[in-house]
Amino acid sequence: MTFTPRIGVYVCHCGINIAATVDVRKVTQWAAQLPGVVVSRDYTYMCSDPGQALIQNDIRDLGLNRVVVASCSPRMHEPTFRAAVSAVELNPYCFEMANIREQCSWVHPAAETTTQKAMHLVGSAVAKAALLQPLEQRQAPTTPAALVIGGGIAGMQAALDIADAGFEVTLVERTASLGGHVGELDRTFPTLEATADLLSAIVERVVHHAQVRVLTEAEVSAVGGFVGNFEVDVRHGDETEKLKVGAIIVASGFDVFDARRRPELGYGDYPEVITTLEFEKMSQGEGWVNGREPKKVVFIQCVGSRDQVLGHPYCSRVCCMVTAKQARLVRERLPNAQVTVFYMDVRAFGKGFEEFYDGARGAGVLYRRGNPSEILRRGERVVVRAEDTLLGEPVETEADLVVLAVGMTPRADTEALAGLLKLARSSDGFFMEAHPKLRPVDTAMAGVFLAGCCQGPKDITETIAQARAAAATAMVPLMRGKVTVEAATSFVDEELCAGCGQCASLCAFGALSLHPTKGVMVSNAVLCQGCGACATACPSGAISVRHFTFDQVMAQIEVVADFRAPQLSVAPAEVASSS
Amino acid sequence: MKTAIPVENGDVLASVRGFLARLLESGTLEAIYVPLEDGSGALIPALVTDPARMARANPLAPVMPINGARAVSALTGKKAPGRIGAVLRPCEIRALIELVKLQQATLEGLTLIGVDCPGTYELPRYMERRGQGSIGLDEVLAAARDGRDPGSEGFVLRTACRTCLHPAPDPAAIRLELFGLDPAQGLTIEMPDDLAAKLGCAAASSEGARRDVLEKVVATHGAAREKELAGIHAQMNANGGLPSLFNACIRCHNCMTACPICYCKTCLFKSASFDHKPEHYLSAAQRKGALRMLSDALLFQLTRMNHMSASCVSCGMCTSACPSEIPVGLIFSAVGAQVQAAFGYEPGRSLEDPLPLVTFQANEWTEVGEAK
Amino acid sequence: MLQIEALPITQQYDLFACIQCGKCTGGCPMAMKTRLNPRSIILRLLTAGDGFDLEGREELWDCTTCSTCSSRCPKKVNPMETIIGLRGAFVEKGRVHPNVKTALESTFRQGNPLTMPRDQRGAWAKELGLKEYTEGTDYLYYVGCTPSYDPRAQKVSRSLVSLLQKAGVDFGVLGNKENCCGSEIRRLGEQGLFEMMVEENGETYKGLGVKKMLTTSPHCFNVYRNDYPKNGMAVQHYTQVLAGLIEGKQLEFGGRVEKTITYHDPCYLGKHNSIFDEPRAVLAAIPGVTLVEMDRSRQKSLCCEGGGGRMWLEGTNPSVRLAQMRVKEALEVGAQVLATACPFCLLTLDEAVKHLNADDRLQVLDVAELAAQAL
Amino acid sequence: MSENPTHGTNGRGPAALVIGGGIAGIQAALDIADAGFHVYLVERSPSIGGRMSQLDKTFPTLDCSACILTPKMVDAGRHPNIDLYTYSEVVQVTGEAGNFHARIRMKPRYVDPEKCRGCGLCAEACRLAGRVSSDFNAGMGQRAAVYVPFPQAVPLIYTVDPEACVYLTRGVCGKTFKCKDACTAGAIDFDQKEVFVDVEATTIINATGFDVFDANLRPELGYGAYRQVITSLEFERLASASGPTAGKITLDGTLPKKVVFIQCVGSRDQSLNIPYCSRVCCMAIAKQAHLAHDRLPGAEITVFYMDIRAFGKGFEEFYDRVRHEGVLYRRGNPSEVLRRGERLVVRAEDTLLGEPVEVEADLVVLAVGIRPRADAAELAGMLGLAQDENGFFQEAHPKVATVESNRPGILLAGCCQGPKDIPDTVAHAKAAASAALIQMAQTQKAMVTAHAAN
Repeated sequence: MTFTPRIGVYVCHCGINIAATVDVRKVTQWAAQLPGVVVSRDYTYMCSDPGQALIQNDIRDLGLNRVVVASCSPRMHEPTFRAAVSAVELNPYCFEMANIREQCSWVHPAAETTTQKAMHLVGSAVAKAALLQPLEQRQAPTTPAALVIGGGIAGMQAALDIADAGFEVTLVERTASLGGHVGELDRTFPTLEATADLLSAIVERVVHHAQVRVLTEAEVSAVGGFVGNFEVDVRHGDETEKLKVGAIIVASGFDVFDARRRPELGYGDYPEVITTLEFEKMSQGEGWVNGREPKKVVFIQCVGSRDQVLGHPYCSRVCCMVTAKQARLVRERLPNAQVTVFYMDVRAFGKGFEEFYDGARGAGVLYRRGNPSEILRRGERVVVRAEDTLLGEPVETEADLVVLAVGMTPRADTEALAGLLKLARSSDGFFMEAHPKLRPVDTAMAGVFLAGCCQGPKDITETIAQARAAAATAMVPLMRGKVTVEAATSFVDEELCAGCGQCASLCAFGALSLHPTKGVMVSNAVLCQGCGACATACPSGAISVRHFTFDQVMAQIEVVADFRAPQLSVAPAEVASSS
Repeated sequence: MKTAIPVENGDVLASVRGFLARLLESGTLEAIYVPLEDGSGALIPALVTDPARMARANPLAPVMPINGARAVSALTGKKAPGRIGAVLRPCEIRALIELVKLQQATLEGLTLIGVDCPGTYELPRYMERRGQGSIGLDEVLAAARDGRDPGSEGFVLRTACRTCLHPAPDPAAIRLELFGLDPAQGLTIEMPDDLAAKLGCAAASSEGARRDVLEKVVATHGAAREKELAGIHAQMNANGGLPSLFNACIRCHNCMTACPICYCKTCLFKSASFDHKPEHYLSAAQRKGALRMLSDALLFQLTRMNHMSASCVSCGMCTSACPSEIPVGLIFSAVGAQVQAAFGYEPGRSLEDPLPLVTFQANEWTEVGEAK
Repeated sequence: MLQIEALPITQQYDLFACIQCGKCTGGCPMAMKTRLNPRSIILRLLTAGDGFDLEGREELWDCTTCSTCSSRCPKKVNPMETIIGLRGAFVEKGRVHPNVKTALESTFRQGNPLTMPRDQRGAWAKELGLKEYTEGTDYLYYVGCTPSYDPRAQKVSRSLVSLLQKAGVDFGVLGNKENCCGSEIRRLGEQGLFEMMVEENGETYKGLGVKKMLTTSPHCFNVYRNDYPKNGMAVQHYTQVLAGLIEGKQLEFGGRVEKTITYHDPCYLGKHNSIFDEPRAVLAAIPGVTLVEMDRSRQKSLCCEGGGGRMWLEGTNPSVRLAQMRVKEALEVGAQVLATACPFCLLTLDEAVKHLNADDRLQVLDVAELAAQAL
Repeated sequence: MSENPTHGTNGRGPAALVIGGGIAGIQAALDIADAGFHVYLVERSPSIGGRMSQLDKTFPTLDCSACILTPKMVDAGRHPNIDLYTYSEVVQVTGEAGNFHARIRMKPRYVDPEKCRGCGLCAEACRLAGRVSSDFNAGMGQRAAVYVPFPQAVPLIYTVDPEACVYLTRGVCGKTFKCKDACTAGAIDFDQKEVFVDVEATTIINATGFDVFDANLRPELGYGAYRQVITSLEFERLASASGPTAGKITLDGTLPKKVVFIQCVGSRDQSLNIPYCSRVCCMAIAKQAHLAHDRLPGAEITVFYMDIRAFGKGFEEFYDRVRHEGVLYRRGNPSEVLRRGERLVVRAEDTLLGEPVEVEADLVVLAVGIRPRADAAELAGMLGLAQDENGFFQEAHPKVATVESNRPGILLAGCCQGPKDIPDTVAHAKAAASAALIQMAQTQKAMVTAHAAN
């Protein structure tokens, strides 16, 4: 028997996010008279419990076999609705989404044409829905082991949590020793605890943990496979080891801003000008610059942070407190030294931070608001030139020690690692999380998670918390023991394929390979993530992606390309407003 | 090394034939791809194994019935079945290299025998003239010697040849050098030392005038190319623009068949994807007011351009094949030149250069992608 | 040049705690009309290095010590005290306004800053037959300088006496033996003299075994409460006493005062000591009274410019007077009476009313006077 | 109290008890449940969602809060491994790590959860419809005495407000119960009694969240005295699509032309013994200033601040954006708010001008800080947890153990440990989940080996 689509259309108000600019009612009515549409409804929040119930009841009561929701970007909610429809035994791939928020109501004024665009989008979704095919989601078992890249505080903490939960962890560190940047610090803020104590405790546990294997002076050289079943090449020394892991945690850390990029501050020219990191070494007993105890110390904040000119528009988050700590240490150790801090805003936001900042001022540290413009030599000393913006006067402050609070920057090798792991980067250059709020440790690559400063500047506390968050998220597939693999994957029409391999070179997941004898390409359904890059590259249209087939996409284009205003005729289907 | 083989009483072709025969006799190669002449003077691209058949070989005739790259692709597949040689013009070699990158051929086990190319004529014109005996190989070789355009009044080279910037077969292991050729000095052939030793070829006495002549040729072609491209750009930017250039297209797809690089087994436009339902035509017509029938003529050209422009070596076979005399080759060259410039890519230069469309550099966002 | 060392001051007043948020200056009533800017003074002290030059900083004498700044500072800095400290530096160098000199000398010699003879201090109460305070008397009523000498303010002390007597409160006074409390002296920066007076007065009260004291003026009340050593002496402002009496039904009103009244919170009662409700309770208890509130009331009350020694100093911008703004605000809410509970406020506001020729519409009265009217 | 408490689902191996159904509690519960362990999620109010559900948009991405939260709520509500106890409180906890016994008190909703379809007929019928101040709307809107806090509530079950309901307060509501008559499902049940449920838990996660600062404690800013002075939370409800004004920023129908935002109200204030920074206000205000700019065309928008703490990913960039939009940032901590005619005037010093300024406003928004829950001490007592000097729950170590409490087996998640923004809260909650998962995995292993032993 031939398949006849019974489509339900559900238009979401998203509160006023959509309803304020799009005539939701009109869209709903228009959709009702589209071919195949059985019911068309609108509701304030489709994603809410009652909204989903609405859809599920219709599937049951009206025997819908295809569902279209017109609301927001599928990125967030497609899983929600797929889950909803499959809960009432409709194949999740029989669901289609029209994005009338990001692609319509949010970017257009409230106007008839905006409503018409919404209609076009809904119409094209309906046209596609009619051609949708149910797809089978397969499950794959997971390897109960994890790989952690980076042996800093983040990597170690993540490794420990996962190992404590009973899974094998391989910790790969490129340098010879564990500890990362934290190892270079003297004391921590705001407790002034010796970093060494804090660190050594963790290193001890990592090194002696039965479930943790540490590979120092090692690097990940290749990554294949997919969530639950990654195959990783780790190069250490001249041999390369193959690992099988179920999850990967990236904790590759950060680089420190090169103060030479702000030449006017004289770093490199004047020995008196050092960075906060160098101060830490000094503070650990390396002794003061050319042995002389400084009488006048100036700290300068935001060097390489909040600086659009140098392409670092972001705040490095830790410098304010690092400087407060160091300024305070100077006052403690050299009670007669004048200590001045130049700042733009003091960002003491963490637990106990504001109190610590109060303490620093209480200890006699002078905070002056202003971003110093240059440092000049004046005899024995250097002089810091700035405006005290609260005095409204330019000032010159003499110093025999100047400490530049250098910001955090993405690691130089971020690009390379991003390539290996197919990770996206945010505009600031750090690795990009799947969702800035609700998925801060996930990435676009299922099974690969972010921990610590490789995702953005963080202090130790936040780094550890986030590392443990990454651990928890990584544990989910490991503990479940299986993962669901994407069903919307690519497939090759051997009749058309000329085996030119352009698709293979474009595939980010190594899912395509040349058949040894047939001379045509073969797609590995488990590796394929359904991104569709192959399909666009193939000149003969030999590759298509399920759920985005040529016919389905053409059907969508047909509707959108029809620039005539959608006409509203009497709706044959049931129109109901449930809002 | 640069060797020279003697030329008996000025008959360069004989020497070439002799050389090719020796490659077979010596067992250096099992077979050689080279055009053979029939009595009428028509040229048949052929794979020759019998040295005797070389008596009819003529890789010097100023015509190119097909671009040999496709033939070599067929010969080699993923690996050449034996020790095979191929006598090819520079544009054929460049097309072949693109095909290799597209995994449609391989250089493994293949020996490229390149020939300096003074240019070719449209096949029908040439046959006509030749019938009248009004053109011979000597004129062509003489022109090559001096770096002149062999063309005469009312009888010009194919546009692609007049505007060719790569008349020398650089990537080939064996190169027959015609530019600056002085038969008295013999025919200079560039070949690997071991081969020279094997065939007992003597080293060439002098460098000869080739480099200067070549420069001159490239210069004249360059100028011609500028002129032609400017012309076609003008038309593309004129009213009607690109579409109007293709108005004469009759959807015969000859260009596609003639193109050495257009390699799909079945063209997308012959696949099921483009057999539209009747309603499609009606709704499209309703949308536009009028619909060209059969549709997808312009779309076909654009799609081919999209697929080929990066790899187009400007051999011009498409133009030669077009019954409507659309300057397909020039249009592709014009568009191709821009695409190739954008990606800093020169098709056919080297296997080392990756295909631009399957490699991605971040800076391409702004340089190639539209500026924000 | 009037160089002083900045560091001792920054340390004494813990100015490093300041984050330069400007809440002090933002609320400062004088900052609106003069150069006075507590925040910037603090920053200049912090950044002065070795020497801070007081030369040309007359605005320091504009401060009325209303304590708006100190009461609102999020970091517990005390700009007001800092300014008083700086005044001290002026005094030490003898660089003070002649009026101030006079006031200080008079206090030193006559026990009051008003250049009035010591032996006339008790005169106001002659015919009231007040008993002199002796050990065991319940309350020592500390009258204060202005209420003792100033004819307008004397009405307040008299009214208060009648109220206390009506309520049968056992209290005594010191008559001519009463000595200036030194509140204004301290605020003028004459710390030395002030300490002397604290010692003297302290001895006196100790000798008399004073356990409970009540004062007419919030200024005296404040200085005894916050600047004197306690010595087991509890001090109250009279409004607190009256409110207590009313609540305890010891004080009841026979008469009525059919007036619309708005109450002006004196700084030294309100902002300094958070006494907002008692004066209002007293007024509310008076039959016939309609209480209305000005927008600026309680913590937001506008200073009358009477404090911090300003009774003797015009300030750098006498053309604008806060007292006059205050009177206008009272008129805006339709009050017939502008009530207060401080002799300084009483005088400054009274003068403002006259200056604005508003006497026909608005009367300035002390809470005690109003209460007495209702007896 | 009923003497024979029913027992929560047992025999499912290790289980976690999560107290608090805000984003922290939801996230922790989901991670644990997704990993295959059982979770009891206890929320005091009628719906999960917490503070985040009260927000309009979230900084710096301007995702609408409901849009990203709702699916998580739905997931939590439907998760096979999560038992949801809303309108319930944990009243007693005994035992120790690996083996806690907790008693949950389910307050009577006076609505049968099995029968209620969430249609809302009862609320329409209620005599007090539109007359009970809605605490979900921070008092900016009204509801009936029988209500769901917001449309996307999970579970979508109505609840009778015992403080408001005429019958429950006065013992009689006219001749018949209007709500009862209106309900077609017969779900209203005034005989409902509180129910106690005992559950066993391997580990407990405290995710009880925070309160906001009571702006009345800064009287000079005129909150309570002037209608036009509102808190940042109230502003969220005004700006929210699902709020009382459906997203229209107005108090009386007219659109404000001059809006002033004041930072650090009840933060960084030692005089109120609140020394700490509340961490979120700077960005919350930047976002609200953006919304005001967006929805009040041509309005003058001023933000008074002391330091702009735009420290998170994309925060500084957002702060830049808002300034570019024309929002005026002035450095100064306003000293007082006064009335001047129809308008208010904010008095402050612009510390960069070095001059006192008066800025007129017809809407003043106070960025109220984050405070510990009013009943934090009570909870601390019941769970045997320590509080820090500011009243938040004390973590075991400020750096390496911020989710562990002083009591083994009891973990902290989100703002109950200290102010956090949403990403930090989610990360913290996931960290707590990690700690919980470790313990549960170990417990399970122990169980298995023990089982194998016999």
